[in-house]
Amino acid sequence: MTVINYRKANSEAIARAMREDPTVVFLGEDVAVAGGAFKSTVGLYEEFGPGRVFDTPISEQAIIGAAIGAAMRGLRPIAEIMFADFLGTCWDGIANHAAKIRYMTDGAYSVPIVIRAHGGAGLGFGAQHSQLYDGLAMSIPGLKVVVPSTPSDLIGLFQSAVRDPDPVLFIEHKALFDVKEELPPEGYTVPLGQARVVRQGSDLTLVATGAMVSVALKAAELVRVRGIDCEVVDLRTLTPLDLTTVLTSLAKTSRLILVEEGPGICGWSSEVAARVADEGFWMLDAPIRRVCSPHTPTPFAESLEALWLPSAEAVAAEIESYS
Amino acid sequence: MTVINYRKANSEAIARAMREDPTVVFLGEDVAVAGGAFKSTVGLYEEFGPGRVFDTPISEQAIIGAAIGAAMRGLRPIAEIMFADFLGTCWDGIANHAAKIRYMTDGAYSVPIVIRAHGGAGLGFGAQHSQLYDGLAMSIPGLKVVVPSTPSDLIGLFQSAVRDPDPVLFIEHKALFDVKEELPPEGYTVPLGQARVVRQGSDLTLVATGAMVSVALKAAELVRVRGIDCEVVDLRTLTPLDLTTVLTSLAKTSRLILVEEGPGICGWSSEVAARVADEGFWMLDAPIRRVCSPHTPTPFAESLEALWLPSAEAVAAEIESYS
Amino acid sequence: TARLASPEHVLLEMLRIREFENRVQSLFSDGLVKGSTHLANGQEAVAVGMAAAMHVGDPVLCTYRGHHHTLARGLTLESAFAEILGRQTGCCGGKGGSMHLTDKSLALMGSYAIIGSHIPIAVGAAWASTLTHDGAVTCCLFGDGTTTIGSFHEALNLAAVWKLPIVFICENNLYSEYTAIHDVVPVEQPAADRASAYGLARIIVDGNDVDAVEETVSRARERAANGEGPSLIEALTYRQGGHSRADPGKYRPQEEVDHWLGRDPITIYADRYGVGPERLAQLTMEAREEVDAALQAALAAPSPSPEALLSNVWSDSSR
Amino acid sequence: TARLASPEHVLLEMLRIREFENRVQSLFSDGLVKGSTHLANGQEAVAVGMAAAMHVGDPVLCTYRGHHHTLARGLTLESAFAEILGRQTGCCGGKGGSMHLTDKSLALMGSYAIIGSHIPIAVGAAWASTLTHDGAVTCCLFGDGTTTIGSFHEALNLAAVWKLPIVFICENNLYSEYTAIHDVVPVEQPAADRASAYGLARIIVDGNDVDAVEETVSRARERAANGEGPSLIEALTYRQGGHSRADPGKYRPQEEVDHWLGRDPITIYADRYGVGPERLAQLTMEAREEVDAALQAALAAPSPSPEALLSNVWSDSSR
Ligand SMILES: Cc1ncc(C[n+]2csc(CCOP(=O)(O)OP(=O)(O)O)c2C)c(N)n1
Ligand SMILES: Cc1ncc(C[n+]2csc(CCOP(=O)(O)OP(=O)(O)O)c2C)c(N)n1
Ligand SMILES: [Mg+2]
Ligand SMILES: [Mg+2]
Repeated sequence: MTVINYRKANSEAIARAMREDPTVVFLGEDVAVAGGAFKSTVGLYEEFGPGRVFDTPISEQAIIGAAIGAAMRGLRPIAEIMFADFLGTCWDGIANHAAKIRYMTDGAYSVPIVIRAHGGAGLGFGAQHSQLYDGLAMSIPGLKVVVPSTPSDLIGLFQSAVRDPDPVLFIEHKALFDVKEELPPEGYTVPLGQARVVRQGSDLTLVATGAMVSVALKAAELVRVRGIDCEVVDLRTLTPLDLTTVLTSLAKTSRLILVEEGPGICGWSSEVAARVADEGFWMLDAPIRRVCSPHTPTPFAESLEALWLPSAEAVAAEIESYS
Repeated sequence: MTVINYRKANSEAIARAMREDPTVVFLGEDVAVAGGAFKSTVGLYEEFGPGRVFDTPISEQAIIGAAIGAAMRGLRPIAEIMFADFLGTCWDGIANHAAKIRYMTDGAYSVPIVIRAHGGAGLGFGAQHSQLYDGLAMSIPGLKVVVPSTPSDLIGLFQSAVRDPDPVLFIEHKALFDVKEELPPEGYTVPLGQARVVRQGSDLTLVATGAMVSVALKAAELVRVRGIDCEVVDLRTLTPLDLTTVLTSLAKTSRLILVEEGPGICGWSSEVAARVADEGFWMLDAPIRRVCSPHTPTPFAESLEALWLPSAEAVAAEIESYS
Repeated sequence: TARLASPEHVLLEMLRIREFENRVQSLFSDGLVKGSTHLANGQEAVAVGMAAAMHVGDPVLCTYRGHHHTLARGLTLESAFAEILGRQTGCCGGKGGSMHLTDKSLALMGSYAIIGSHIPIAVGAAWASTLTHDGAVTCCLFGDGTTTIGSFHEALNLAAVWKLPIVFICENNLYSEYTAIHDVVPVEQPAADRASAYGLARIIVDGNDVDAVEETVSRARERAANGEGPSLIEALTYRQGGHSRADPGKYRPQEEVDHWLGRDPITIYADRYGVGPERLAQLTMEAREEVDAALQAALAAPSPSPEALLSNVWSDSSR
Repeated sequence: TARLASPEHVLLEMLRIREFENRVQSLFSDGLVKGSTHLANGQEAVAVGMAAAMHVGDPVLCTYRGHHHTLARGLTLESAFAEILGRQTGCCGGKGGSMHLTDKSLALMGSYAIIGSHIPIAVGAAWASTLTHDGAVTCCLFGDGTTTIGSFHEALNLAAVWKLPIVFICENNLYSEYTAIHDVVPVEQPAADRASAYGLARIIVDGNDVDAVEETVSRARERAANGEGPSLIEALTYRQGGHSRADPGKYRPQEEVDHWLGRDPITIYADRYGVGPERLAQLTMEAREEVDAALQAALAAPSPSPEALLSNVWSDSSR
């Protein structure tokens, strides 16, 4: 049995994909010789060499473009964008090109790239190094979006992402780097588009992603003493979106609270709420609530950042407010 | 009385803002001497001269950056991004900088810029020249978003946008250029954050923006013969969002259909639906429905683009499906 | 200029492009197509010279002003017309349009309409060759105005640092939309005067001279194939018409227009190889008939099926 | 070097910065602050020389590695410490942090942490001067690795075309994070060898020599003030420590490190003006005491009030 943390799971996930498929190459800033700004790609350059692992200049548009062009010619590039916030510097390549080329060429070309980006708050990095960009990515047709919350999911979902013929944005949460988990036997994968019920419950459904999954679980524990039994769903991928698992849970609980890191406006929680308010309307016994960060940039001060992030206590209070 | 079309309303709106405030300057590609790629800025260079109206190189990042820097020093720049799709090439400047600088400096600096962009489908421009980027913009704290649907609103909202101390993305819909309207007497403005009820009705509420407002009105006419009386709300601005007007209407009708151009996923319609599913839940007699474009890029072929855009018939069918 | 076919064949290629563009213009002015189109009348020599210099299978990426490049590289007149008309038989099934002509079977990796964005993609195509050792050299074409956008800079730097097998061709037609290039760049030659910033040689070629273009591009291709890295070629040419279908191009000084009309690439080439007016007229008729036949076939083709709306967003059917 | 104060004053300024950075390093290693910080040990001369050359009211924009620039321009040690500690009394009320030191009262228009993005903003600041005729000249600082990103290219081109009053200073400290600059640019001098692409002169200065920096920047500022447009200065210097708090900088060859430690800007300056070891030690103590006092004051300051979380997202209260 292997126990591994989320940080090491990054390099392990990439290594497995590169061992399996020789057309997989990896590029990004300081990902090769240095082993990554977060030391999350250590060992890859040593194992796969300069022919498959590439350090680039600080040129996000070129990194994404290079990945797209190589993918259109049969390779399967993995491109790292160090912080998800920097996706803003190469958004055109991702949203206007990678995601649209297949459609615009009616299938002649596809763009099988995986864009890895480190996202999320909680580490005191401030407003320009703490975003997830998950909702923005989810809004783009042609782009798949993965947000793993555990080491084993990270590795399993990553294999599916690399094998997927479409562009995938794979957002790893910086605050989870030290989370440890035992891995299933080698060779497993986790399919895109399947949410995971991480806690069974009958009274209320909590849906979360990334670092908010553990927050939701903590909240579930907090309200358990009050006799409220929550089910917790980890979406794992935002596109494709597994609404079925959410609706199945809702059929049991009739109550839904969505826990999103970041301002929820036009985020995944607004989309899930909107879908449920349509397809799941008759199952609802109460309003759909969202616990999100306030609609502000991420503040730097530790005290403010702690307030900015949804807390288990805030989620618990929300649950009790109408259970 | 002046009757003016939406295209001319563009230059009129800018001219009024520049006449009123000498600190207002205007920059963009081919906006000065040529009068704009859409001829929607004709006459400004002639009236205000090379000291206030500027042609730029093809450098969207520099255009947005220049506007931000000048705004931080007391000017009120209007920056044109020719097609809203190109916002992807300067998204970092808009979302990571213009929108965040005020918060990151705790109010020491503000960024009073207006970014004009021509958005929307229906003209056969294809996948990279037909997007609105409205939902993406709405998700960004610190950025206001305006989507005028008529010439008079365009002019009135634009004055408010230019006077606003915060960055505003002002999305003009290309398909509305030839829409004519009589203007109120000079000097009026339309405040940001106030939706407009464009049609009174008692059975069902339709919410739309931009080019979809007339689609919603047509749909309302189509179902009137069946005795269904729709209220139609034009949001006009997405940030600030006037949910009150939507909820007030819903209190009358108890039924809500949102009509959004573009894939609705994480769009304004998902946010409005999510808010209503929370704050307006007990008013709803039926699921919240959304009529959006399919989750695909905009196809080029006229026949496909017509299918891609929500039509009055599709909205009417949706209305009848559960009225 | 070994790789170039017989003079008459070369002339025919240029005439085919010229006639194609003229027909496209009328399709738009007659309202048969919505949207916009960007013609290359006057720039045919760059396309035909480039097409001859690049080898079969070499990836080529160009822009919305790319009818001439794609046709010169073998895109059939019919599938080009069909695409521009939004028909099912178009090279993109009607989903791309005039600005996005593409044909994978010809390694035409696409025509792109957001300025500069295709240059990094072309760099990726060249990078793939160094990984697969397929011996291909990529060609990436763009305009003079494109030298001021960030993606141009990032792409050239990366291609140079990685010594990638790619030939960049900047078609300097003196304008970006309605703006004269000298109003927006602080150097004389927008591309050539910047080559040194990427450790590249300063290369300028007469873009209205097929032979010169072919020679220059061939040399650049050879360097690339020999692992000597990228080249940046600035081809001096002129857009005989306006920027797009709606633009009469009135902002251009008449002397300038006259000067360049006097340097028409087709006439230059015909004169050089002693192809007289009568013969040229015959060849023009030939080209026109071919173009018209293709147009008729394209016009007869059906629009895309409604199912096409939802197809090929994803490789699988997942939403 | 008229604008420079007495040698001892200049030394004190550099020592103040050096001591400040050393304290910041311990704050992070002692876990008093989360997140990251980027120190400028070894680059003090660029900051002090620049600060002396620019006039009062001249806008200055720098990066996450900007403690030295902001302090040299007058940001108080206490408000800098307080900001880095996330206190209410910080120059950004604790909402910015180590990477974003800003002070409007000093025209310190911000420290930016997304590579290159501040360069177009600086161009806008300079553009404003041409519109308001306020006579100010903007200074924009960035690193060697920043010369490969698109915004650098767009900003320099626009500044040159519009002949804006701005001085660009590239601090070439040989590394971008853990990557040697020569591995990512195809030219010898990342900035200077690119100046010609913007029609600018090739300017290189010893970044560890305060006098040289002050002179060079003064000349550039004068040109700008006279309407002769922008200058791009490459200052050769060295990052004595790692890239950020966690980086020991092991990837740097020892000889290189030794060579540059032997060129410490403070020692160079002290030697030139005959300030001996004892006196230097005294001055260092002076600086250290000043720094420590400021740190104590900053540590005593309160965290931001909870209301600060929601304030200043918007100018009004609209949501
Ligand atoms: C990022 C971006 N900005 C602006 C435009 C609008 N636009 C289309 S063509 C063009 C001019 C390009 O000029 P040039 O590069 O010289 O190419 P040419 O049209 O002359 O072939 C512009 C500004 C665009 N398509 N993309
Ligand atoms: C767009 C973007 N890409 C990557 C990074 C991560 N990053 C932070 S500092 C840095 C190196 C910058 O090197 P240089 O420009 O030489 O400045 P220095 O740190 O040496 O002062 C990188 C890559 C970033 N902040 N922004
Ligand atoms: Mg041109
Ligand atoms: Mg550096």
